Amino acid sequence: MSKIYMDHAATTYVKPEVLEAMMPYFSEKFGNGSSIHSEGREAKKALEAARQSIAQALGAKPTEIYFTSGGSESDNWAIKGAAFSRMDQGKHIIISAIEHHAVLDPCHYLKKFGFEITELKVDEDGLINLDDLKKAIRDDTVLVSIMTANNEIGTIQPVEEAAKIAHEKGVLFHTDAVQAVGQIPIDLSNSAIDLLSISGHKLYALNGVGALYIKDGVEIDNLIHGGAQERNRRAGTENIACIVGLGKAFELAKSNMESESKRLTVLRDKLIQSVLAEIPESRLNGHPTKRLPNNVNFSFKNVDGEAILINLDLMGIACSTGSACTSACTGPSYVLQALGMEYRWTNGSVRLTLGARTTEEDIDTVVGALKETMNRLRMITFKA
Amino acid sequence: MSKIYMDHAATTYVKPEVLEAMMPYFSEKFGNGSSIHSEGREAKKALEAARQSIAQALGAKPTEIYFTSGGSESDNWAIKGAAFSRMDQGKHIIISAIEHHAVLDPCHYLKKFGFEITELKVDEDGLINLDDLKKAIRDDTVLVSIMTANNEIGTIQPVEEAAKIAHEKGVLFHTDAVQAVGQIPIDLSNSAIDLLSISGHKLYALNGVGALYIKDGVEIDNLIHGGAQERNRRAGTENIACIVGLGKAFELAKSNMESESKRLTVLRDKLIQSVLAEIPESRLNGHPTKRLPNNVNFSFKNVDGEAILINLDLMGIACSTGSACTSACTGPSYVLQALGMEYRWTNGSVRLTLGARTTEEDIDTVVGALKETMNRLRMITFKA
Amino acid sequence: MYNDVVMDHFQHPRNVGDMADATSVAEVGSQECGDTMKVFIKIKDDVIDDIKFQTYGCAAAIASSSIATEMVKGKTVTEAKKLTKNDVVTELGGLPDQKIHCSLLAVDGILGAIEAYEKNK
Amino acid sequence: MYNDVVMDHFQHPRNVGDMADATSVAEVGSQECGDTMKVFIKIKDDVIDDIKFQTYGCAAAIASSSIATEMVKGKTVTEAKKLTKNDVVTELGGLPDQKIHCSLLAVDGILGAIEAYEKNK
Ligand SMILES: Cc1ncc(COP(=O)(O)O)c(C=O)c1O
Ligand SMILES: Cc1ncc(COP(=O)(O)O)c(C=O)c1O
Repeated sequence: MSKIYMDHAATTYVKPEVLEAMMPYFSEKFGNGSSIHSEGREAKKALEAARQSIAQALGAKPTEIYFTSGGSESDNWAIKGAAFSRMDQGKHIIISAIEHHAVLDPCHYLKKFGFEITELKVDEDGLINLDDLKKAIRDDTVLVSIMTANNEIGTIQPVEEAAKIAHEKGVLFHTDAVQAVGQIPIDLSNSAIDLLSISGHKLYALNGVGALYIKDGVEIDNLIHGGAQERNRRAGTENIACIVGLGKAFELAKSNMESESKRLTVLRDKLIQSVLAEIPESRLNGHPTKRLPNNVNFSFKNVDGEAILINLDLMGIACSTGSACTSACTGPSYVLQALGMEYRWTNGSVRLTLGARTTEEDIDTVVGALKETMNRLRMITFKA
Repeated sequence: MSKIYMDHAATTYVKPEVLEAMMPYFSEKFGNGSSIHSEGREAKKALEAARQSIAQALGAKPTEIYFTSGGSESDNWAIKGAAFSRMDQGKHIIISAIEHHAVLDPCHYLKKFGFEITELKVDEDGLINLDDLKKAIRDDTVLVSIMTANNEIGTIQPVEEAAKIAHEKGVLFHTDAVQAVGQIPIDLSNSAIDLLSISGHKLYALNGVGALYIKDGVEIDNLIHGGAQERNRRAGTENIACIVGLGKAFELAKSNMESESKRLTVLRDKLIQSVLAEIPESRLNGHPTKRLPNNVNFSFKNVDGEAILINLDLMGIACSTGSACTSACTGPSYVLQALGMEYRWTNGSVRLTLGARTTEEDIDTVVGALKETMNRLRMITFKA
Repeated sequence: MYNDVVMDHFQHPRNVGDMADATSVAEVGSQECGDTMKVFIKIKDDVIDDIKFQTYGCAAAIASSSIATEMVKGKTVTEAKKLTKNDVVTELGGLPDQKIHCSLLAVDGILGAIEAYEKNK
Repeated sequence: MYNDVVMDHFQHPRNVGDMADATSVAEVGSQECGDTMKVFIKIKDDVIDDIKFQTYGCAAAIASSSIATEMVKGKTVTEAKKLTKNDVVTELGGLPDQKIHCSLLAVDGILGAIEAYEKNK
């Protein structure tokens, strides 16, 4: 049975071109980027070339790109770094209610240091309201953080407008772009965004590498103090192989983003339309058009998400669910709950995220598998 | 010209066996360890197997090993996590004067939050004095952090005794074992050490992966908040390939530590004795016997470290210097200064760190190259 | 994640369905989880002659429902009333820690139906 | 890190040594760096007829010393006194940013020797 991987939002495989670019840096060109001997200088050169590729893909300057260990570190650095650097000016932070845990949790941690957090509500499609943001900004607000696109439901937020509102009030603006980078165009050359988080393993580079964009002139506290790497802002011997891979992944993403995002949007919409037409009591979660080209998120009434997932896995389809019964019974995902749906809908959610190898045939197979699964499970279920 | 790499303390190459173990996790078994589909479960299994290998090599329990992005993150997590978790109890931290920047800098950052730092002096061999430690502990001391072995001069500290002293006073004990792990035996099964930092790229695994040992029952604040990875203590999708590599590196280190450390000690001592005998005005920095098997650090009077380094590089030998004129003229390394030497000695230092591929022939070549270099440079120099 | 017994009962649950001539019926739900179950039993001479269930819930809840109904079918009411969560988990060959509590639903459902029968007797 | 000109002057410094019959001698040191230099000059008819140096310092300091002594050799004292750090860096084809200041040592040394000569004239 050949497998269909539809969980690219969780993690992507490493593209062959990316791995090929990384290979020389494991055992041959393995120098420490801070050393002055020739091995070290070669490592340094590769590092700066990768920084250049990433900056170019984002319309940023190379001096604005700082390498990290991934999206979670970037988010933590941005949030805590901004907060701690400005705690004399105020202790209020605004985020959306559907931020990733890597933004939510550092914010809640900051309460220990006296910070207050305002969570903006979202509408039934997952969009924030810009008027709410305007009203929420206070004199002591030091940071606004709104994600570019949501990891569960794929909804794309009006971050540029939100950043402008924050800037008008002199407040820093961060966006978690982990899911958006490589999928939708991001141009920071004329942007009000101060801080932007990136993770490698969502765009076909390896896990454990990411970056934080920090606009030139924006000062935030370091998160990882120590060595002078990353112009004294992020200590730790650089992960050259993975960084080179990240650079390559950005180059690939930039060069084929237009065609690939069109291709994925067609497949995505076919999957959405087929399922909504062919499976009763199904609905799409997230915005119908303002959504990532690769993201599909369904709810099926009266069926448990985990049960769906296991059935699909047995049929060779890997995807994920927003119902949280996997770790402990804490109920369905806070993101789906924020959309205002009932339990019997939120708990029956399935996220299918497409990728570079997804074909039209895969879509047909998945639609068939979903139909079969819902039929099976709805025979067993105690309907509400 | 074949190159001789003598900078293993800066970073090691990735051993072929390690790379081989990593390979399947780039593009095939690339699942997210938190996913419940079969790809995710396979990733999770590999992760736990690596944790098991590392725990076993250190005499720890698998539940005491937490993966991080490297030594710097582990140090920052240990220091800030311990400090912030105990700031109600006190705000005093004790470290040695020759800690790595990844320990020094987070400590100094904590001053912003009201913490006080005591730096213990070291003797001319780089050893701390345990009586000094006893005297330095106050009622409001919350953490003692002493490195297992120094990265520049290789001196091995009496950390177990230091940990016992800290424990007697109810104070947490952290050790930065980044340079020691894989080189000298570490047994945590009966140890007073609460927290211990590990970095992959010092023992033939890749850059950008490391671990923090946290003794069962020891609570510290998280550094990277977010997803539930690492039992809710370190967020971020796990870097499976690199972690698998780290596990393999520990297995290799454990299986050949005895023979390899003997082999390196012989080569190390040959290098030391030859240079001291054959090059005038040379001295060994660090303790003559309580030192890492792979570490040699010389000072040559009246010669500048950077100048030596460049000469050696041209002769195909990669090593490093503790004179800091590489980035800005801030003078020689604080570690060498802490040993109480004059400028004309501290500034002429060279660190040569041996590794798995170092041969006796390499040692002879290096001795010859050092002689030639000192002759050349001492002809130019304005002697003090 | 789940063992073969659990997977078998999840994929091929026994005793699923409803029953027109049930002696008694119970509906139970776990507040904690949102999982719910409806149980139909037919009792003849104080023996559980037939049993059917419908369960809304995760794989563990469905598998527990299936095996628990098998365990009590053909037993006397007195015997069936001794059913515990542990019996169900043991019969399944174990459940992941965080899923143990899901087996409670089936026990509650079966005991609920028996209780309803005894009340109306 | 360093260009070919710098490397050449570092590896093969010109005018290294001392001079028994120097017209004047200067010793200078950069407080900042700990680098030090000793310069010997022989002056004939107000022209720098010969020059020698000894430098303790990094590659940039040694290369600057070498090229700067070449630059002033054969020049009149008046011309030589116009030597600046920028001239030296330019002649070297550039230095890494953090090394620019190292070229100051050579300029200070040469100007120091000239000053000593003029004082004693
Ligand atoms: C003693 C010591 N601590 C910490 C570190 C930092 O480790 P990493 O480069 O993995 O962040 C190093 C190495 O650079 C080290 O030698
Ligand atoms: C929106 C979002 N932010 C942050 C993260 C965290 O990224 P990482 O797994 O690289 O730490 C993720 C992915 O898990 C994400 O989807």
